[in-house]
Formats: sequence, C-alpha cells, structure tokens
Amino acid sequence: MQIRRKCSAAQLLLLVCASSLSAEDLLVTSLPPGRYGGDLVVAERSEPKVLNPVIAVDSLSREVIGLMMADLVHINRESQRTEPALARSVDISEGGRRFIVHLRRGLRFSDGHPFDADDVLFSFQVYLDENIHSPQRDLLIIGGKPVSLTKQDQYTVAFAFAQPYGPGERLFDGFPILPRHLLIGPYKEGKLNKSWGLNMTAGEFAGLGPFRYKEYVPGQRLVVERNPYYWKQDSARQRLPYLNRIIFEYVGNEDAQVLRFQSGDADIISRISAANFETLSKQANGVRRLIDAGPSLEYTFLFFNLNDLSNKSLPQIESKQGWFRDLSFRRAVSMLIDRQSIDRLVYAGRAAPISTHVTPGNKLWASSRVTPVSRSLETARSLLASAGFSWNAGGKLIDGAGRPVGFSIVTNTGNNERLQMATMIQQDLEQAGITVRVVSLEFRSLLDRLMTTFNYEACVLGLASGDVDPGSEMSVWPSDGSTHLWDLSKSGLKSGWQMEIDHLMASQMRSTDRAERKRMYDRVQELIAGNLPIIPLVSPDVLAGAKAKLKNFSPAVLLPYVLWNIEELYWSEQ
Amino acid sequence: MLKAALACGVLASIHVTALLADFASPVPFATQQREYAFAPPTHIRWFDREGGFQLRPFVYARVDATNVKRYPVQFFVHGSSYQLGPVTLDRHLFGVAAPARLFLLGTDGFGRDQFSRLLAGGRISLTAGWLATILSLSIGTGLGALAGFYGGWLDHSIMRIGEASLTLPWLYLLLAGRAFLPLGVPAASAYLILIAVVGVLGWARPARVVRGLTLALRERGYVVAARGFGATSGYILRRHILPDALPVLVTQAAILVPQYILAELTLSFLGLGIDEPVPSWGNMLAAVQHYNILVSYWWMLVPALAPAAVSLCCFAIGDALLRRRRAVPL
Amino acid sequence: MIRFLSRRVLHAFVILLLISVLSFVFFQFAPGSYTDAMRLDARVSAETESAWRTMYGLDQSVLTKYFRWMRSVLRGDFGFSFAYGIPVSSLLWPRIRNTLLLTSVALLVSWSAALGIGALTVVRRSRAVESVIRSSMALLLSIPDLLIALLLLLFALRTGLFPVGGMASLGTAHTVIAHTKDVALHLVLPALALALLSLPLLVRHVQAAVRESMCAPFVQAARAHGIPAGRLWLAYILPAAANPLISLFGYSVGGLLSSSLLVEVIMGWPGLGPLLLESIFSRDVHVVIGTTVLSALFLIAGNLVADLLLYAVDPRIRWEQ
Amino acid sequence: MLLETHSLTKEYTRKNLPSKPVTVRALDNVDFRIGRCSSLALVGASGSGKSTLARCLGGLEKPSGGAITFRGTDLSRMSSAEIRNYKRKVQIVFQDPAGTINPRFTAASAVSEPLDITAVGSPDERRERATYWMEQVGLRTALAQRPALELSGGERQRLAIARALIVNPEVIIFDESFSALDLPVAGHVLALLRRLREDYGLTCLFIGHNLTLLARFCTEVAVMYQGRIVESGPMQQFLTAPAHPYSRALAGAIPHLPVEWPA
Repeated sequence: MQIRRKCSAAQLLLLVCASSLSAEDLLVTSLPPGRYGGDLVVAERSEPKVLNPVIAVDSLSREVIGLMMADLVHINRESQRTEPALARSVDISEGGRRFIVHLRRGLRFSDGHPFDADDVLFSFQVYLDENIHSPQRDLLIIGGKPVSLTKQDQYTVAFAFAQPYGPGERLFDGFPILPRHLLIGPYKEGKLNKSWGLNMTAGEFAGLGPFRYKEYVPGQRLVVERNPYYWKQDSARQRLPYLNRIIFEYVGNEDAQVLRFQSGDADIISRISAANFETLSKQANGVRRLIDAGPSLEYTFLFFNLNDLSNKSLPQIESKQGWFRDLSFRRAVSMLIDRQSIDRLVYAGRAAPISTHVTPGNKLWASSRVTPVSRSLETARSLLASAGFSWNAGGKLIDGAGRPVGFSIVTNTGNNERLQMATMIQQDLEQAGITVRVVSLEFRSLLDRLMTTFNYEACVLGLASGDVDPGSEMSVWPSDGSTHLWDLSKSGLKSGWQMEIDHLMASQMRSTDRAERKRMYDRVQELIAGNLPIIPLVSPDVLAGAKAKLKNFSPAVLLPYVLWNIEELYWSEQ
Repeated sequence: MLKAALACGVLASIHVTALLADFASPVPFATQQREYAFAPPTHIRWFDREGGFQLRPFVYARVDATNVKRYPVQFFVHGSSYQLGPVTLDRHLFGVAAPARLFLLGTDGFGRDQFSRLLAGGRISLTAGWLATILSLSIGTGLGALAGFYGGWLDHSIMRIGEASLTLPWLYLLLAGRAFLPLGVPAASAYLILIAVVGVLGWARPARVVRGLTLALRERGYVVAARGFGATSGYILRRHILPDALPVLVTQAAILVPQYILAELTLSFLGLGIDEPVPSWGNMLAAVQHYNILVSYWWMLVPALAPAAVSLCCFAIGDALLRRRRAVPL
Repeated sequence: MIRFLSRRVLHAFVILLLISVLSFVFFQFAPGSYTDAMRLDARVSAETESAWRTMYGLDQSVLTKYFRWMRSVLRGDFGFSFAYGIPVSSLLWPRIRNTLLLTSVALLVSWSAALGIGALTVVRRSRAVESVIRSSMALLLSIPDLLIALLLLLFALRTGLFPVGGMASLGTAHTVIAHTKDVALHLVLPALALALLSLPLLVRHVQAAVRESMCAPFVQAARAHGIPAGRLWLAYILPAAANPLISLFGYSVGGLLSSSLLVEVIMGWPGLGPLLLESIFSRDVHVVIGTTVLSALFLIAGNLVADLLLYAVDPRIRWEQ
Repeated sequence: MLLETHSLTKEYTRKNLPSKPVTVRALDNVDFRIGRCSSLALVGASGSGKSTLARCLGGLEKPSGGAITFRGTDLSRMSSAEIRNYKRKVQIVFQDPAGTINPRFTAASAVSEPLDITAVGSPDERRERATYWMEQVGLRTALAQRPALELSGGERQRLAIARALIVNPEVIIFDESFSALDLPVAGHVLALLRRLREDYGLTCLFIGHNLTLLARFCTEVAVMYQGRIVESGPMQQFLTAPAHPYSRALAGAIPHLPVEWPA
C-alpha cells in the first residue's frame, strides 16, 4: 500500500514538472516585438451587462467577454479568414461532416488551472443545453441535429455534424471555452445562467483570453488586467499582451464619448458618427489618429411591409400593399433615392452607396456582378407609368384606382442617421409626387410594430452581419428566417425568386466547396438587387480613433471593430 | 408698466410672425437645398467689391466657374405658393433671384433655410407651449381648488395622488402614447397630442399652489358671508377664489410656457419629439445637442433666441401682473 | 409628533404601493419587450427568443408579474434584471449613493445661490441689479437643460479645469483625501448643471417669499422701531419667509431628482438616471420599477423632512393638526 | 319667539399630538332667545363664546349639542331650501373690515352680491337697490364703482352692513361690527337700524364687549362668561342692577356720554 502511494506521488510530481517546464504549446506570431506596460482607457456609451458568454446578448458585453475568453478557431478581423487559436489544427473529414480538433497542450486558464479537452466538452455541453437557452445554441443545430462531441484524448476532440457545414471552422469563433473547474458546480445546480454577473469577484472568474476580470465599479467602470498565462507570443517570444489593464469607462452617450476622447481621458474611440469623426479630424493634431476603416458590414435599407395582413385587421396598410408588392414600384422608389446625397450629408462622405446587402467591406463575398443603382427621375417615372400609375393635376402620384400614393416610414429615434435618411427619402420621393410621412419611434416600440403587430408601411433600418460568411445571413434571407423582417408571416411573397433564394441559401450552407458557395451567394446578391425585397441604401464606414502613441491599432470592419487585436496593442515610448 | 406693454407687443408680434410664417419666409421650411448643407448666414451687402455703395442691399452669387454676380434683395417676390386661410398666395416678403440664395440664419444639415424654419417652428412651439400650459393650469386649478375648498378626504386623496404623480415615471406612458398613435397622424398633431399629455400630467404643481391659496381664502369673511347668503361652492370658487388665484396662475404660466416650449428638446432627446420635416424651436435646437454641430456651426444656436425672447416677455408680463395684484397678502 | 410622523409614514407607504402598481400597469402599455431586440441578432432563433420570454415570465399576466415582483421585494431583491442577470437591489444601491451625493450638493449650491440672490434683490433695490438678475434667470430658463449641460461640458473641455464625465479618475484612490478631492472635482460640473437648472424657479420663489415677509406688518413695525438691518433679517424677515421656503425645499428635492436623470445621462454621472433610461429603453422592467419606487421614496422623504421642519418652525401647523 | 337656542353646546377638539386630544367647550348649554323686533346686546369677554354663538345662529357651524329654532322650527330638521331661506333671513356682519368685503369687488357689486347669488331681479334693479342701501348706511353713491380695495375700513364695514340689509333679513347679527366705525358713523348706522326696526320689524343682535354704544340702543342684554350665559334681561335693569360680577364690571365701565344720539 505504502509503496503504491509513493509511486503515484512521484508520478504526480513528474507530471507537474513536465507541464511547467516546457510543454506549453504557445502560439508564436510574426508580430514585431512591442513594449510592455500601460493601461488602455476605453470610453463606452453603455455598460457591459453580463460577463457570462453563454447568455450574453448585448454587443458591449460580448466585446468585453472577447478580451477575456478565447475560442478554438478565430477569425482574423483584418484578413476576415480563420486562424488557429486554442486549437492548433483542425482536420476536416467525411466531406465536411467531421472535425477533429487538436488542442494546444499545456495551456492554462487565467487562474492557473490547466486547460484540456474536458473544458471543450463541458463548454459545448453548456452551449447545447436546452435548459440554458444560450443564444448561440441555434448555430450548433446543423441539418436539424445538434453537433455531437467526443473526446479522443486529453487534447483531441471530435465534432460530428449531421450534414456538411459550409462555413466550416468559422463556426468555432463565437464559442468561448469555459473553465470547467469553476462552472461545473453552478451548472449542476442549475445556476449557470446566474453566474458571472457583474456582482462577481475576480476569484470567481477564469478565461483563456489575453485579459482577465479585475473589478467592476457599478455605473462607472470595468477593469480587466493582463492574463499572465496567455498563450500568444510575439516574434521575440515575449508573452502577449503588452498592456497591463484595459479600463472600460461608462460615459452614457456618444457626445460624452467624443468629449472624453478629445480631453485625452479616453485612449480609443470607435462606433462614432461620421459627423463626430469629421469634427475630430478637423481638430486632429499629432496626439490623436483617426482612421476610416472603410465600409462596414452594416447595410442600411428601406423596406416595405410585405407581410400577409389578412388576419391583422389593418385595412389601411393592406390596401397599400398592392403598390409595395409591385416590383416596378419598388424599383422606381429605389431609383428616386439620392444615395450620393445620403452619403454626403448624413455620413459626411464616409459611407458607400449599396445596391445589395453584401457591402464592399466584405472582402471575400461581395459580388462584382451587382451593378450600382443610378438615380434617375425619368426612368423612375416611366417605370411608374408603365405599372399603371399616373399623376394628377397637383403633380401627385395616383395609382390605377385613382388613389394618391403615399406612405409612412417608421424609424428608430436613437439613431440620428436613420432619421436623416428617412427625411431625405421623403424629399426624394416627393419629386415623383409620392407623399411620405416620417414617424420616429423608440426602438422597442418600433420592433413591436415590425415583428409583432406588423402595423407599419415602410421602415428604414440597418442590419450588421456578424461575419462575412453567408452563413451569418441565414436568419435574414431564407423566407423562414427570424430576421426576414419585411415578410415575417412567411406567406406574402411566395415568388419564384424568393424560393430560389431559399434554395441557394440552404445549399450553400451544405457545400464545403468555397467556389461553389461563392457562385451561389453571388446569385443571391443578384436576386436581391434585382427584386428589391429591401431597398439597400448605404453602408456606413467603420470610424475609429486612438492616441497616436498606441501602436498596432488597426480597426477592422468586423466586430469588435477596434479591440480585436487587443493583445498586440502597446504604447510606444514617445 | 411700459416694460410690460413692450413685452406684450413683442410677444404679440412673435405670434403674428409665426402665424404669417409662410409669407415672411423666403422658401418652404421643408425644402432641402442639399448643395447648401450647413451654409452660414448669407452676407447681405451694401457695398460692392469696388467699394461702391448700392442703394439696394444685395448678395453675391457665383454664376459659373469664374464669375460672381450681384443680386439685389427684392421684396414681395413671387415664390412657392401657400395657403393663408382660404386663399392661396405666392407672394413672399423678401427674396433674391436664382441662382442666388438668401439664408438669413444659415441652413441646417439638409440645406433647409433656418430662418424659414424658425418662423414655421414658432407655430408649433407656441401652440404647444400654450396648450400644455392651459391644460396643466386648468386641471391644476380645478383640482387644487377642490382640494382646498372641501378639505377632508378629498383634499387628502388629491394631494396624495399629486405627490405620487410627481414621482411617477411618466416617460413610459409617453413612450406608449407615442407608440400607439396611428401612423397617419400628421407630425404636428402627434406632437401636440403628446405635449397635451405632458400638460395634463403637469397638474400637480399648480394644484398645490391653488390649494394653498384656497385654504387661506375660504376662511375670509367675505367668503363666509357669501356662503351665508346661500352661495354655492361653484359661485364662491368663481367669484372669490379664482380671481385671487389668477395672478398666481399667470405667474405660473409665465414660467410654464417657456418650459413647455423647450420641453420639446428633452422629448426629442428621449425620442418623443416632433417628427421631421416639421420644425419647432426645440427641434431645431435639438440638432445642437450633438456636440459636433454645437462646435462647428454657430448659427444653429440662433433658434435659442426665440424661446429666450418669449420667456423674457412672459416674465415681464408676469411680474407686472404680480405687482398689480396688491391684493390681500397671504 | 409621533402620531404625525407615523401617519405620514403610512401615507408614504400607500403612495409607494400606488406608484409600484401604476408603474406596472403603465409599463404594460409600453409596446415591445426585453427579448424583442434578440430577434435582430442573427444567431438567435424565434424559438430561443420565446424560451427566454418564458424564462423571464414575460408571457404571464400583469397580476402574476406583480405578485412575483412583490415576493422578491419582500426578499430584498426588488426583482431581477434581465439585462444584467443579477438582482435589482445590487444594481441600485451603489448608484443611489452617487445620485444622492450629486443631488444633495446641487441642492446646497442652488439654495445658497437662490437665497443670496433673493436677499440681494430685496436689499439692494436697484433697478440695474434687479433687471440683470431677472434677465439672466429668464435666459437660464430659456436654455434647454440639455444645452446647459453640454455647454458646461464644452467649457470644461476648453479650459481643462475640470474632468469631463464620470465620477472619479483612475488610480487616484490612494488616500482618502486624494480620492475625495478627485470626486469633488468630478462633481463640480454635474452639480453646477443641476443647480443652474433649478435656480430660476428657486430664485423666483425666494424673492416672492422674502418680499412678502418684508411687507408683513410686524416687520414694518420692527423696522419702524429702528431695529438694525442684520437683526431684522435674521430675527424677523427670514423666519417669516421660512414657511413657504421650507415647503419649497421639500418640493425642490423632487424637482432636482427628476432633472438629475438628464444631467446624469449627459454628464456620465454614474447615478440612477442612466440606469433608468437604459432600462426603460431595453424594457428591463424590474430595474425601471425599482428605480421609480426608489426615487419616489426619496421624494417622499424630502417632503416629509420639509413637513417636519415646518412642524418644528411654525406653531400654526401644530394647531391645525 | 323668533330665534332661540335650547341647551346649545359647541365643542372643538384639538389634536394636541403627542398628548391626548383636548376638547374645548366653547358653548356650554346656552339657552337664549330673541323676540321679534327686539334688539339685544350680547356682551362678554374675549373668548367667552359670543362669536361661536353668532356663527351657530348664522348657520355657519353645526352645534355639537342642543338645538336652534327659528320661528319654532328646529334648524337641524330644516330642508336645504328652508336652510337657504333661513340664511337669508338671518344675516351676520363680521368684525374684520378687511375680510368682510372682497377687495376685488366694486362697492356696488359687493353690496349686491347676495342678490346676485340668488339672482333676484334684473342686474339693473340689483344695482339700484345696492346704491339705495349704500346711501342708507351713509356711503356716497360716488363710491359705487370704486373697488373695495380703495375704501377705508369703516367704509367697508358699512358696505358689509348694507350687504346684510339688502336681502331684507329678519335678524341681523353684528359680530363686533361697530368696533371699526368711528362714533358719528356708528351713531348714524344705529339710527338707521332703529328706523328699520320700527318700519320693518328688524331684529338686531349686537355682539361686543363694549357697551358704550349699545347701552342706548338695545333694549335687552345677555352676558356671556366662559361659554355660558350668566345674565340676561332688559338693558335698563342690567345697567342699574347687574347681578353677575362680570356684568358689574361691564356696566360700571360705561361712560356718561355728553351728547344725545341723532334720531
């Protein structure tokens, strides 16, 4: 008995030595060496709400979580392609139905606890748990069946899908790996949803990201500090990150954000309006650097209510749907809109007019075959005339039945740009005798109209894709998508082209051949540009700024725009 | 007294100008001249480039790449047509011939003439201010007088409800109100409905004042005597209490009117303001709450002068009335 | 005295109950719910969204919701924040402290300014002084709240005299004194903004009250007796003016609380305001109602203090009761 | 008897927190009667309950106990119409000259107010009657359109008396109403009242603590002391042989006036 115990103790010692000595399988990047030290202050307009990646829904929470957690495979925000992260490699087999993920060895969570396949298994068990309702869960249902995981050894996990998964390993970006040793207890007690709220202490948290949770001062700030166990190194084999702390200060609104940045209290600014960006640029000096990263993945658009309203008792709106369903009408409206002026006046020239939903910011998927819409009052008028519309003595457009054509555009009040766009559209359509009324509604009231009561005629809204891959648009374009806003009733628009989109979107998700997927997605873009279920307007640029001393600062068009390479940022000496 | 008369005059002329906004403004308030976004106020000149004096004020305008021409300011010019009551007119007080533009107060981000918007905005703002003030004062007076006059449980419950209503988060009631208004309601009416709700909700403060006054007055000999003659409560309120409350109410109104005019700005901050393209003073100032506009375009602040003038006048009138009161000190 | 107090406390309790019920009912009118925004999230399916609705009890009747909330109030939680995933009470307490700090400083500033200005206009009866004060008050009243706050912010930015936004700078919390100084510096702008907002009304009422009491027969008599000005003020005029001013004080607390909402939002002061606004917009119902009930509590407490002061100062009140 | 009280009691409760409420008995079993055409002086020290009695008689306060009867009808059993009629028949003129007349009203409209309330006659008739009664109480008609605010205390008091008379009352209660009038005016008004008593059978109840004026005018007197009527009877008898100690003090304080009142 005694001998055996000794033996195992010796084995244990050996194991500890081995892991602490060399077996840390760190990722060595090609990054030129930077300089350690310093804090980074980020002024945010709203607070992060929860630090629990399983239930976080708001974007700021996810941004902060992104700093503290890591995923198996990561999408490089600059190249928009995947790169290895916690997984050193992924082997894809069985025609894209099976992923063998090889984990890095000897990595540690920010509290020093080792990381292995059990953490991966636990994390995905949590994400898949039906009782937790993680918002990410739906992404793991592929071909109608949940992904299944098997542990092959301590550092190898196999993922099996019911059908080939088109986007491939991009799936893993967005599934941060959870520390099993900390969360298994709350999970078993059914309290995982309530773990990692902002009332937690630093000791309750551990992650694999470059930073770890330090403190939260309610209503004021959230501080994260350098994770000493982080698994990336620069080319000089210095362990990243360089910065000591990141401080998220909560300042309430965009103007306060700008003021804080201007006064030098905040080091970075992002998601600012073009107007503020211009003002800051005008006052630019050597201390601050402002960067226009080009068109984002956000597309703003006008859309009409194409829902089936037969059981909603909204006769007023229903009577106008005849116009809305008329492609000539939609094309005429699209042609009447002065996108150049929107770009110039609303976005100070820092936006790109678009004619489909895939913006120029999407380097990998934007189709070159979609032609831009050119504004033409004459073409619009002839289109309308050929569709049976005419003009009365007062110059107002009337339809075949002699009713004057007019509608209201709803938009949300929190967003100044959308309101401005609606106002400009109002004037643009006026020129063809269409009377437009702009109604601004507070965001939830607007959503209620769009998604529950269908009590609206037209709406200006914007959507931002989470990723460049068409997989991220699956909730928008197929007719049964939950964000298929213009026709959530799924029955109003049983047209051929919509069926074709449904088919194309479903097929590209099953295909692992990138060229084929591209071909299919190009066709989707053409169909949308040609049939205008939405009338695309512009895509605003990603605008950001930082102190000039901050090196490696490189805003990207993918979320999170500026903090995606946080581990690489450092303060230069001057 | 002179000052009050002057204030009345200014106030009246502001109202008249707002009423005749269509005539006094050179272009319709909603017209976007997009190539002139954020244009500063046009320089009106008496002296030309050569230093020669012109009898008629004029503006310069570029006619092509190289040439700049003089355009005199004209009065009673033909322009876009508008309705003034039952008649359709197309005369405007002043203007310049195209391609020159005359922006007295510059333009906003869409290139809309600020001067025209200021005049048109007065209509909405003044209506809103008066409407809300009248509503809150009349409801406040009614309930306050009731509470003070009858006392007892009625007084108690009115005052408790008043206290509660001062603390209630009316904001989401307003949000709901805005959300439930049909889409077809024109922007101005939608806003007036909302400000009416705000006015109705503002009853508690005037009610308090009137209640205090009523409490003091109802013990006065002449009120007791009137009751002795068999006067009804309504009579006493009408003949004895309200006349005494009137100066107080006017003072209150002098404060409330400007406040309600500016309430629009706060409402639009909360997403409940007036919808584009209809202007109002608060709505025009709301643009300035964006930091970049505040620092870049000073003329966007000019609309603040209108409510300031109104409130100065209101104050002067209120003060004069208060001095005239000289009634029984309370 | 004790009965007076206990009756007022009972009233306060009834009001709070009324407010909580009305808040719930009104909130029911506001369209949309917390989970609506999830629908715009490309990752979330309609099924997940409805599962969240069930999880938060959003699909239940108002009555059930109210009683569930009441139960959690009795536990001391004040409900559960959907957005933050933690009990509302733990969200509220730290912010209440900040709001109270801000409003009490603003209260102090605005009242001393109002009393000073009120006394000045009455003592120095010069037309110039009066018209300067009147027009500046009118100007203050005619500048929208938002703009005052923003102009102050700009001023701070241009001069660099005061920190912009927030409540404390980083890394200054080494000593208590340094920390206090830092917070005080941050407090200047929001408190000033808040004080400026409430000043015109206060000045007006203070002037009226002082003028009335100066005209009071006993003050005239005292003046006729040749009582020196200082004593006249302290012993005669101010006590006579105290009565309306004390009740005004109680109500000004409420006014300040409600305008502090906006100032806090603009100035980035970490009080109840930003939390309330954000939770209204995100329909985080329990946070909204918790905040509402709590600010009502402060308002009522302010009125109660004013009543007690009146009770102490004015013998007539004791008679009436 | 025209107006009488039977064991009339009026109590006020003062919630004297935190101690127990204190009950003050302002009227204590008052039995009191006035005959038609009589004029009675109700005298007593301040706080003896005179004004309370007046307010009860005027129907402005509800007694806590006992009853008031008018022409034999119990006030508490009257219908509201009868009460209204009663209030017209019994008028009170108060002490406070500033408070009795709304300073905002013109003199004429203050006098005609009771008629306006009951809407008797046309506005012109009312105005006419108002000026008539103003003249009767010795006010110049030139004052008619002046706001009451600008009148002196004595003038306002006369307005109040004119206002009481305009409704043709049967009883007028003067609650210290003469203290604000200077002697010649008071004498003039008293002479008017005497004429009215003789012509129309007007009954007058004077409340005061100063018998100087009333001694000549009133035929009867009642003395109140601490909420009770301690002595009542004909004036002459009271002046010559007052029974109660307080009465003696009162009667002894009347100076001998050198002049005769104008008739």
